[in-house]
Amino acid sequence: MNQYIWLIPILPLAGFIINGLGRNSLSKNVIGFIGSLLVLVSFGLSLAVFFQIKSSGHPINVTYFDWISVGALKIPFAFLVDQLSAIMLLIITGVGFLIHLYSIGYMHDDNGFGKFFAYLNLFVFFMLLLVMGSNYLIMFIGWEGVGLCSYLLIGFWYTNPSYADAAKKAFIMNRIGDLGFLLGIFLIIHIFGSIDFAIIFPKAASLTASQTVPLTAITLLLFVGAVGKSAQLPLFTWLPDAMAGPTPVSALIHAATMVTAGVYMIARSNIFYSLSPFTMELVAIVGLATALFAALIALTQTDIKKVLAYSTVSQLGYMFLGLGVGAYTGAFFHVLTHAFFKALLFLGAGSVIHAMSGEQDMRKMGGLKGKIKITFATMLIGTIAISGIPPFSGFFSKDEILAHAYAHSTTFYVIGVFTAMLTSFYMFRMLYLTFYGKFRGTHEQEHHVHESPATITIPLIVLAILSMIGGMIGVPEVLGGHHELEHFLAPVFEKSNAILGEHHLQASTEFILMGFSVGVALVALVYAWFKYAKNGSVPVADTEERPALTSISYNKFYIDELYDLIIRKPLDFLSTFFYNVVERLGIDGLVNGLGKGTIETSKGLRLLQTGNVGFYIFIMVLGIIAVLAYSIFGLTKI
Amino acid sequence: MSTFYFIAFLSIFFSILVITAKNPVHSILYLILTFFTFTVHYILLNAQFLAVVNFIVYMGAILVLFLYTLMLINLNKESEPVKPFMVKIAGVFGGGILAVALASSLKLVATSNPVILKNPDLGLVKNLGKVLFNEFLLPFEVSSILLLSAMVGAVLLATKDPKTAS
Amino acid sequence: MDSLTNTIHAVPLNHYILLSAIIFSIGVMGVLIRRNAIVIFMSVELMLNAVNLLLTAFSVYRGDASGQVFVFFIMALAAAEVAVGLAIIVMIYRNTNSVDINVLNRLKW
Amino acid sequence: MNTLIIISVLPIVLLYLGLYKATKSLLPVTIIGLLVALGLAIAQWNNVALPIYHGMMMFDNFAIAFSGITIIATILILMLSKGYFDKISKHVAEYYAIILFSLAGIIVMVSFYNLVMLFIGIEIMSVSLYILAGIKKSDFASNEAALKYFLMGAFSTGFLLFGITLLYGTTGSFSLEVIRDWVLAHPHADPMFYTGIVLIIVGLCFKVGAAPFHFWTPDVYEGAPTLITAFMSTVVKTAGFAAFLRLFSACFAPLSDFWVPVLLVITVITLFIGNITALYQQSFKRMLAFSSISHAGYLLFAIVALGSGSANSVFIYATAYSIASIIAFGSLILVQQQSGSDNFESFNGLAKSNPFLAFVLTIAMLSLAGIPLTAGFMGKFFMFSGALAKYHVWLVIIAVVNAIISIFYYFRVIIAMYFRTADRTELVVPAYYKVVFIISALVTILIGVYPDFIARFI
Amino acid sequence: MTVSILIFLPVVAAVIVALLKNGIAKHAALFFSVAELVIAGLFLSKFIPDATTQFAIDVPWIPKFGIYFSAGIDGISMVMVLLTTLLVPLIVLSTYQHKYNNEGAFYGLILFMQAGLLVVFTALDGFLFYVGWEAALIPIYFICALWGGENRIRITIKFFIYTFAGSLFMLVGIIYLYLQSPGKTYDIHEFYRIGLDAKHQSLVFWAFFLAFAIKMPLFPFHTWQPDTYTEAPTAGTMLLSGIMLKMGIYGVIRWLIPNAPLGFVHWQALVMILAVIGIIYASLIAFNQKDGKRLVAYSSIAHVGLIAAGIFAWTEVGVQGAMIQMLNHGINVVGMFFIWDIISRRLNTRDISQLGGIAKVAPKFSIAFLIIVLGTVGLPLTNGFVGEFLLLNGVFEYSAYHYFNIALAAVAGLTIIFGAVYMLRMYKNVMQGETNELTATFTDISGSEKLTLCIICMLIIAIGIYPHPILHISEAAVNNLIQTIKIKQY
Repeated sequence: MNQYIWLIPILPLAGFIINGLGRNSLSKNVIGFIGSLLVLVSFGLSLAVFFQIKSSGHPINVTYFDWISVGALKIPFAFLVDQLSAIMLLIITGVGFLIHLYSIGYMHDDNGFGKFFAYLNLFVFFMLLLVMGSNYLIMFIGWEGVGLCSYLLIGFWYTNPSYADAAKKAFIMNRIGDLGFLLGIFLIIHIFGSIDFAIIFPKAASLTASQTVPLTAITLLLFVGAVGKSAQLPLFTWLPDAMAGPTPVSALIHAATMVTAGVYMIARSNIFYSLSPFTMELVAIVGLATALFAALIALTQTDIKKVLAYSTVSQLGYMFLGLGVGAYTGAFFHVLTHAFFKALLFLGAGSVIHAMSGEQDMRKMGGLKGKIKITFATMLIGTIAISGIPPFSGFFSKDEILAHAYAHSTTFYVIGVFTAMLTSFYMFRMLYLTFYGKFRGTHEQEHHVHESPATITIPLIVLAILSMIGGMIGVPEVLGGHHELEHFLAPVFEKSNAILGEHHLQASTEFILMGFSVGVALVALVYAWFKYAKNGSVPVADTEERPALTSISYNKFYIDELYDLIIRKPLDFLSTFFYNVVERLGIDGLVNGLGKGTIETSKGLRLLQTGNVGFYIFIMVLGIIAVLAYSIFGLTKI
Repeated sequence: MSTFYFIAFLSIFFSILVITAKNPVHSILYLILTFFTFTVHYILLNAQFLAVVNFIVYMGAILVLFLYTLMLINLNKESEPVKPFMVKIAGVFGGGILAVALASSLKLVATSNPVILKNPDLGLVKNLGKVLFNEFLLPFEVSSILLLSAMVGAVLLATKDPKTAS
Repeated sequence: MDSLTNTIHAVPLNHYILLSAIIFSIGVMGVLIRRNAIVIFMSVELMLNAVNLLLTAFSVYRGDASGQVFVFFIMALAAAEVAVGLAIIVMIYRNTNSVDINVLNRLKW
Repeated sequence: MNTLIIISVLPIVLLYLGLYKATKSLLPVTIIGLLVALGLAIAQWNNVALPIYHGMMMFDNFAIAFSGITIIATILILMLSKGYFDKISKHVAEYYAIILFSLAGIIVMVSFYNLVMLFIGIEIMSVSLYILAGIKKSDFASNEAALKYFLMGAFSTGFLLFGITLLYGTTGSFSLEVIRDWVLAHPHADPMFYTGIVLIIVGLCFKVGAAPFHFWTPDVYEGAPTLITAFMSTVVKTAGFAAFLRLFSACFAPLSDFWVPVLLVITVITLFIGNITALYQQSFKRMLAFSSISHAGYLLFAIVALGSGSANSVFIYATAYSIASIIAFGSLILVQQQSGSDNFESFNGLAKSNPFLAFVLTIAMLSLAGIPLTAGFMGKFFMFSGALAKYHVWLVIIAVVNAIISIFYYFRVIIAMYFRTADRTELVVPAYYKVVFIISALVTILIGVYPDFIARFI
Repeated sequence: MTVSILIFLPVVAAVIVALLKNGIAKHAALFFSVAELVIAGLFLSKFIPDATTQFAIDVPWIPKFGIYFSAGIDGISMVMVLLTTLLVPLIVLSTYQHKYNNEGAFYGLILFMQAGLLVVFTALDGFLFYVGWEAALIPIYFICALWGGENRIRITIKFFIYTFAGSLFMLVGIIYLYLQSPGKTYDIHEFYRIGLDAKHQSLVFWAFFLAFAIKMPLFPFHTWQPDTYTEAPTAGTMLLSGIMLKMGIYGVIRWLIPNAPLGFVHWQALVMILAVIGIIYASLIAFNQKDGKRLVAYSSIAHVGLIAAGIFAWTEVGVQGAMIQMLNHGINVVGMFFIWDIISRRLNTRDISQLGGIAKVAPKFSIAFLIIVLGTVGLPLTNGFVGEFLLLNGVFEYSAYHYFNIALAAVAGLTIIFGAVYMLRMYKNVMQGETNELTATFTDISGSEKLTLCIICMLIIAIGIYPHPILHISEAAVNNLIQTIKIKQY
């Protein structure tokens, strides 16, 4: 298998090239077929790799060529597939395939069909590169590559300037994180002389306590990268805006895969983090804050995709909370389950939008339950899963994180549970607003509502099943499970766990915690039902006044405006200031002033040439006197 | 000895008159007197040949030429516009300081050896002729070019060109 | 003759130099304060004569004839210069009816 | 020596030719005569040079090289005179004769071995130039130039003579050899000697147009007929520096501690005055006059940093400067004839109407500005090298600043020719001019690319 | 086979091309420049990538002054030669759609400039280096001033005087070194052996630094650059930005630091700070530029600032990064200016605010534009990334003061953010959105434009994916140089 491993990323790349070159000449069917099939083959190969690793327990490490080598710094182009990346491979290619399939139906009427598939394939390629890289730089290639694809796909409908802006924003915010990542890489090179995972992690594990100081810097810098990519506070605002892209993109990139790259990266670097408690704490706090913050915003959103977007941010916050409290497996588990249900929810939302002829505002929906049954059913499953209601997948992963959080700090736990309650509330709010009550859209829309074609519904169904049962691979022991995932990933987190120590909660405590979190989720569910399904209350139109708190939430805490005020405006001001004042008047003014000064001097000096012989001779005489004076006084020195 | 100082005084006196006389013709006349004192100096230094040449060439030829030109262009009046007073002051100061500077840079206040006539025949025509036509033959010949050039030039410039307009 | 030459016996060389320097400076002064080109030219002649005198004095002092020969050349030059100079002045006078050097200020700046 | 004889006799021949109205033959005879003189000079190359005629002159390689370059430059300038003097008056023969007299003086200047010869050489040259400056008798500017030049020249001669006299007074001789021996014997020389040096510096600086004794230069250059200006700014300047260098390297080198500061200051003032003033000139001719002052500043480097390479530096610099100036003045004559003005504007659009003329003039300007691959750069390069070798770092930095300033005004011509447009008809470039331009441009490039062939001379 | 072929072929070609008529000159120029590229390729194929100088020529020029026509190619020069010979044909090709007055002169000047550039990049003699340095300047001055925009006269003379000023100081430095050299020659290796004290090295350092800083241009010596780039004809801008500014960078590597290591150490922190300030400063200014060419000009200052910072860090990683980034920057910036040339030729404007939506009407163009943008912002798997990574790493490794390096690298690293900001802003405003009346008329690229952009894009991606061969060319030479200087320092 090892010698074919390169096929996994190369196949989507081939798809990109074929579809990219043939975007105008090939028929849509062929394009869709090629795009999906290649990812499917990749998925097959990934499965094979997965089972090989599962059976052998050894990671696969293959080196291809020297990519950059300067002096002592040698960066090979090499792949490393271990347990962690094997699962990521499955998620990427698996979910990726489903979304490709979905896109065939969803994008069928779009002019840029070929381009879209090319970009999607390219994205898969970069994402695979990200997880397969055997060193940070290859990871970084993928890291930035997915950023590029995200940029391209968000701005897919670039003729709309605000979409183009959203794409730009996403790219730039990612870049802020990337800089941190890059600096982290430099520091790693500086400390370890290499960036190869296989070399540096063992080295790091063997460091003494006093030598771990730089690790804190490294981990902080890497975390900056993760913050950017995974849309954490304070760099999260791009993700909701990224909903400008077509819905499959939101599902694949901005829910299932790319945004979890940050989690993957930290999980990958777990040894570094375990050795830097300060960073761990920070990661947890940032994650928690993000989870809460995004959830609060999601409460009042009216755009169906925006709700999901903030929910994604919030769930990502959960993952970081998990990482921060040392629940690497839990966090990763959540990545997995989140990929299923969030992709499902997005695709479902896409199906809704499709049905509503492009309408995304929930205030104009309602009562769709009976009209698009499959969509409704799958969405319901997804909602339950994300709300953390057993036995659906979200419950297990979320619970594992919360349990670790409890072991770490009660405050974290309380906030976490509160966030879970909010999650449950806004998710069901979305569900009720969309599918229950009366239809609030126009007649045309109502007339037009129909279930989506099979290419759309099949992925929904598959994902719904996965959302339901996906949690089974990580059933904790208190519930009588084996926690397969934990065992499988154990080699990856072995050393970290040794450093952090195992938190073993008592079974009773765990039961209480589970019960508590499920309880609040149910309370929120019921409250939402009363409010939106039973009473049919609808969020107010944009023109009307909102209560202050609602308004703050609806306007995303004015965070975009804040950034505008404290970053963008000052930079723009500096830009104009530098150009008009420093550059034009200052530096260039000095240069031109020198020239002008010389010319002015010339104007003055030439007046010396009066044309008057008497004056000339007078000056000459003065000169002679000066020279003679020199010979009088200068002589004494000689 | 006192003769020297007397003549020196006269030289200075007349030369000052040369530059201060309002009428250019007077200036020339004073200049003739000044040159005459120089001739006396030469005689005192036993440079007889030079005394004679000075007398003939300068006073006889050059100054007459001046005078002649002056008359020719009818400038024998006090027609010269005077320079502004400040300029004159500046000029006098300039010249004065130059004199002082020259004198002090030459350390003239220090005592020095007297001028003693080592070779009484030095300034005689015979002796000078020998030097001139032996050692200084080449410069003598070459200075003919100078004179020739000056002659051609003077003629060229001073003649009225009938067809200048073209 | 002897009596004449004896008179200079006691004159220090410095005094000759001083005399020349003074007359030279008077010449310079003349150049500076006059506007009549001919008078200026005369002042220049004065300067040349001061040099002549000095050369002669040096020549006598050194007992070397070449100084006096040099004077001879200076006189030749003076003659040539006078010829040319007066020609130029005459030429200018023809054009401007003036020998005032302050009129000559079209070439400037 | 034969050279000097030829050049002295040649004008007399010309005067006779003029007398017999053989005006057509004047130029060819002159040029042939000069070529013969040049040949005779070169024939003496590398002969053992001893002072001749009782130590009056010495035709060493230095003298031959400078005679050669001055003769060549004169030939080139005279070739430009075809048809030029006819427009001034009918006394063409006299003009040629006087130019040649002047050249005879220059030959004396570059080969003198006795202060008497120096003096006579300078005076032959100067007196001839006074005349030449005024040959446009009805032209007021020309008159003014002649009188200014004459008065100031005569005035400065006084100082030169005073200086020579003082040297004579201390050393008892005019011979360079004796003076040098005296200097070597008296390391702490007499104050009189020092004053003599100072006054000689003054006199010579006047002749080469160094500040603050430069005032005559712009006015005279502007007023004099352009061809004469060309002669003055090239041949005469070269000769002045040759004489300057010859005197100082032969006699005063051991006393350099004394006179170098004086010349340093003069050099710096000259550079600044020349360059800065040139910047604002509107007349091309006057600009060239100021530029010649600034070049005098650069040439002074060789004397300030007196050394074994000085002669070489001056030679190359003067050559480069001369040939470039000849092109510049030649073009100016043509443009002046066409447009009647010597302003920069009259060069507008020349590149369109006369690409050839514009091109050679560009080369000349680049050379004057000291851009590499032209002779002017080599000249500057040698000058800078020499100065730096003597640790005059600040002098070189000042020179660099000035070189930068100079770009501006030299490029004004190029800009006018190439980048500004004007309606103009094509200028007729006479064949003689073309030859001169081509030779000059080629030599400029040749020296710029491969200076070794000329650097080997001295 | 010596480097003289490489140097003199363009000279001969320049003369030939200059004499040709309009219409033919263009093709001849392309032919000769491609021939030159082929020769360079031959050299490359015979080149042994070690630290030695190969294909050397060494003949007396002015032996009396120790001046030799001495040139040769080592790893560092090889990269520069490649850069020059590669970009010149590209630039010539990019002008194919233009009609210039007096074409022969135009292309002749380009070829002549190429000769000057090649002299600079291969010279082993200080004098020769200087001559080449100026010989490259004259033609570009004329190119810019003859075929430039409206304000060209004032701008180009400023450019000329400014850069000439810098180089004259360098000349003084070179002569100074010559006078100090034990063997009284201009041989660079002799120069390296002069052991001046720190004070004098500082002087030498500044003499050279001024020239190079102006040429690059480094903040705050850059103000000639945006104006000149804007006013110059696009081919001139490409020559300036693509190749000419590398003269300064190359000069730093070859002439500045090795000749004055102690002076360099003394001023290293300052110049690094200047370089980094320049990055931020220029990037910020680029934010709000309306004129596309001017925007690219400022972006070029920022990029060059990073290259400079990488070199001044004087680590192997930094210098190698600079080597490859010089090539990359050349390719990218030529591409970028070509993009703007295409736009301004079609629409007669470079005002970004008037554009928009071009991607819709010109998809091929938009792809090329995007790839060049990505290369410029240094996305992985494009050429820009390799360079920026190494450069930033080099800056990071520079450790004169504790933590200073991290701060410096972080600030310098802002370039990858700011670069993305202004480049994407430009891309968005030009290409995205709806078309307006003006841009609706835009026709997609074809013919020579397509070919040029295609080559550029392929180079961007190829180098990005597999930069190793290029890094390999200069590796030994750079390593050797750095080792030599380090030994000397400590």
